[in-house]
Amino acid sequence: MENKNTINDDLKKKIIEAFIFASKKPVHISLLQDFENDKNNLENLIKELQEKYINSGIHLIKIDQSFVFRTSDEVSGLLNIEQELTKPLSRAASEILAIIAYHQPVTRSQIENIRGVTLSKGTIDLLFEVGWVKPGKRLKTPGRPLTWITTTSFLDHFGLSSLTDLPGLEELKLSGLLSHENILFSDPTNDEE
Amino acid sequence: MENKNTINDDLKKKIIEAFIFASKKPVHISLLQDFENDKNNLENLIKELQEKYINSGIHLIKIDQSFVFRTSDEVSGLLNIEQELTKPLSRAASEILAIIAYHQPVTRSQIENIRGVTLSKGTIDLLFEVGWVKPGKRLKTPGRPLTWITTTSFLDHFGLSSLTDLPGLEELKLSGLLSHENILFSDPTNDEE
Amino acid sequence: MGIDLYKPKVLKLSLEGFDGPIDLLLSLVKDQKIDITKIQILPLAEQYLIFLKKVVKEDIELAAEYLVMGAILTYIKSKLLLPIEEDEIDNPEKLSQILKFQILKLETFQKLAKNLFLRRRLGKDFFSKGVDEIFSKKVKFKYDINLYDLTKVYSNILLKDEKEVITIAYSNLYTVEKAIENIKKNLTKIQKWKNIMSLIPNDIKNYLELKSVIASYFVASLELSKDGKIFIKQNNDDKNFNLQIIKNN
Repeated sequence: MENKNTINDDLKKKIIEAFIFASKKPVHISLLQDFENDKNNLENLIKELQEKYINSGIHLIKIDQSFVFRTSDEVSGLLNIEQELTKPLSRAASEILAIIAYHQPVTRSQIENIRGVTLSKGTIDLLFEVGWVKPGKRLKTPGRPLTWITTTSFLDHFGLSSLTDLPGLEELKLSGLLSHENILFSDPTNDEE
Repeated sequence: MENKNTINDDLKKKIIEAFIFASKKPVHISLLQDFENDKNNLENLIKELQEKYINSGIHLIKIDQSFVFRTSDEVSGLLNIEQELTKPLSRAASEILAIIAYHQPVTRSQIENIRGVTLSKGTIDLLFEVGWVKPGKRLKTPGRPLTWITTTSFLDHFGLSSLTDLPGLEELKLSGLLSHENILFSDPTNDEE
Repeated sequence: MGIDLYKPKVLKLSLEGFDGPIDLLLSLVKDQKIDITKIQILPLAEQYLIFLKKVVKEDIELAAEYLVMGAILTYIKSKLLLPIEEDEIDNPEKLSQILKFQILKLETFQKLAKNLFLRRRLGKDFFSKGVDEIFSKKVKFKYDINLYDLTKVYSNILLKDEKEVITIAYSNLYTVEKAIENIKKNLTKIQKWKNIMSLIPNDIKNYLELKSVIASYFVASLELSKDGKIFIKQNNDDKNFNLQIIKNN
């Protein structure tokens, strides 16, 4: 910070606030000295910031020598509703979801044929639990196997207004997703894109 | 929220504040309706929250129908931090992004017509992967071609609160340059409206 | 054949910097520093065609789009130079208007793209919260998969499924065998020393093919002379590699 002496306390406070907000980890006080090297004043500014947040849903709390914003206890108790956390979907589950999306209605054994591996138990169950797939009609073939189809919540999650909005095969090809780049020699007279 | 009617506005505001604050990504207003189902009051509470942060290092900003905290312009330049930024886009990719942004919904071949050149494979794909564009509705013309539109994350990344904030959009509309007519390379077999 | 093989490649032009014919036209306009709304089509067409001619000599991998534009501009040029006929279907004025419109449109989008990336950007000029925070003990996992991932996964399944096919693209090269055959066929006609270039077919379509023809004829002539069918001589005084052959009687 070149001109930190010309920066007034009010601005310093804002900088410290934004810095703690944007940090991935609790911010050690030594890092904040970059913005205010007078330690007493720095502690004052932080105290003022903490006071500013006293009546908020979030608090600026001190852990050891570091500072971090946390949901206030008052609110986190009430927010103890289900919180959604994201975690990646396993590869197998994504593949099965994609196959159901593109091939629906599709039976378990059809999915196995496409993937060339047996489905482990629970993978479709997981997708069902998440609410992205549901059982469709049974096929009128021997054994009357159950088919799987996608749900409205599947469309919602992927921001699709209807199933026809899924990119089609041609479009996958054009977008470059679906291509083997295996051409050994290309004919220069050929105007391939 | 079971007892939301017994919770006063002050507490609701704190809950909403904490909920939005906890998320790195914009929170859609529909998620906040869990805490206040009266939409007018919800909007009021959010407005009050926004005002609360006006003189802070962080601002509560609205992007389309979503809300998120971001460091304020006043201090952002003074923080000396760099978060992960996507790789720089090629000239072609950034042009295509601009075309999608200003022309949306727009089909692949409309983009090709504007640029007078075939899109190389993978260019839209790249923008899709970064999360700045996504497929929109299909056109109701023969072939039902897929259109492309921009995402909330596109608006967020470029500090836009809505598509109407795109600089020069009005002038562009008035100039007639957004017309898909009068295209030299237009191919009668493709998806012109 | 209008292609001069022996000319050293002094002029190196490339279309790499250009993103299609309209982009090329646009930069020709910009080079002239003229107001983009006052483009004169005729001089612009001439410049484009000159440029294209130079590039075609150097770069045979020229994309079709550039040639199509070349054809359109040639058409406009010829029409503009002739008196305008009544009831012209493809009115050259109309075509030029459309062309100008497209150049202007591309320029506009290039500017918009540039301005877009000059804006304040998240992660560089302003920042998000450093981390997502967990405040609840009851956590419902939301699976993080977007449409891109889904289509990517699906494409991979399809690709895995497809038998890996290696395509060897058709190449239009001239074989030595064919050259030998052709020279033999012509041998009865050869009474005195003949330049090898005069024997090559005259329907060669492009530079690459021409190069392969010459190479094959050269090898073929060595082959034939080894077999005692022909004599070869090279005139040293000639700067050009002037190979001559005569029938061995």
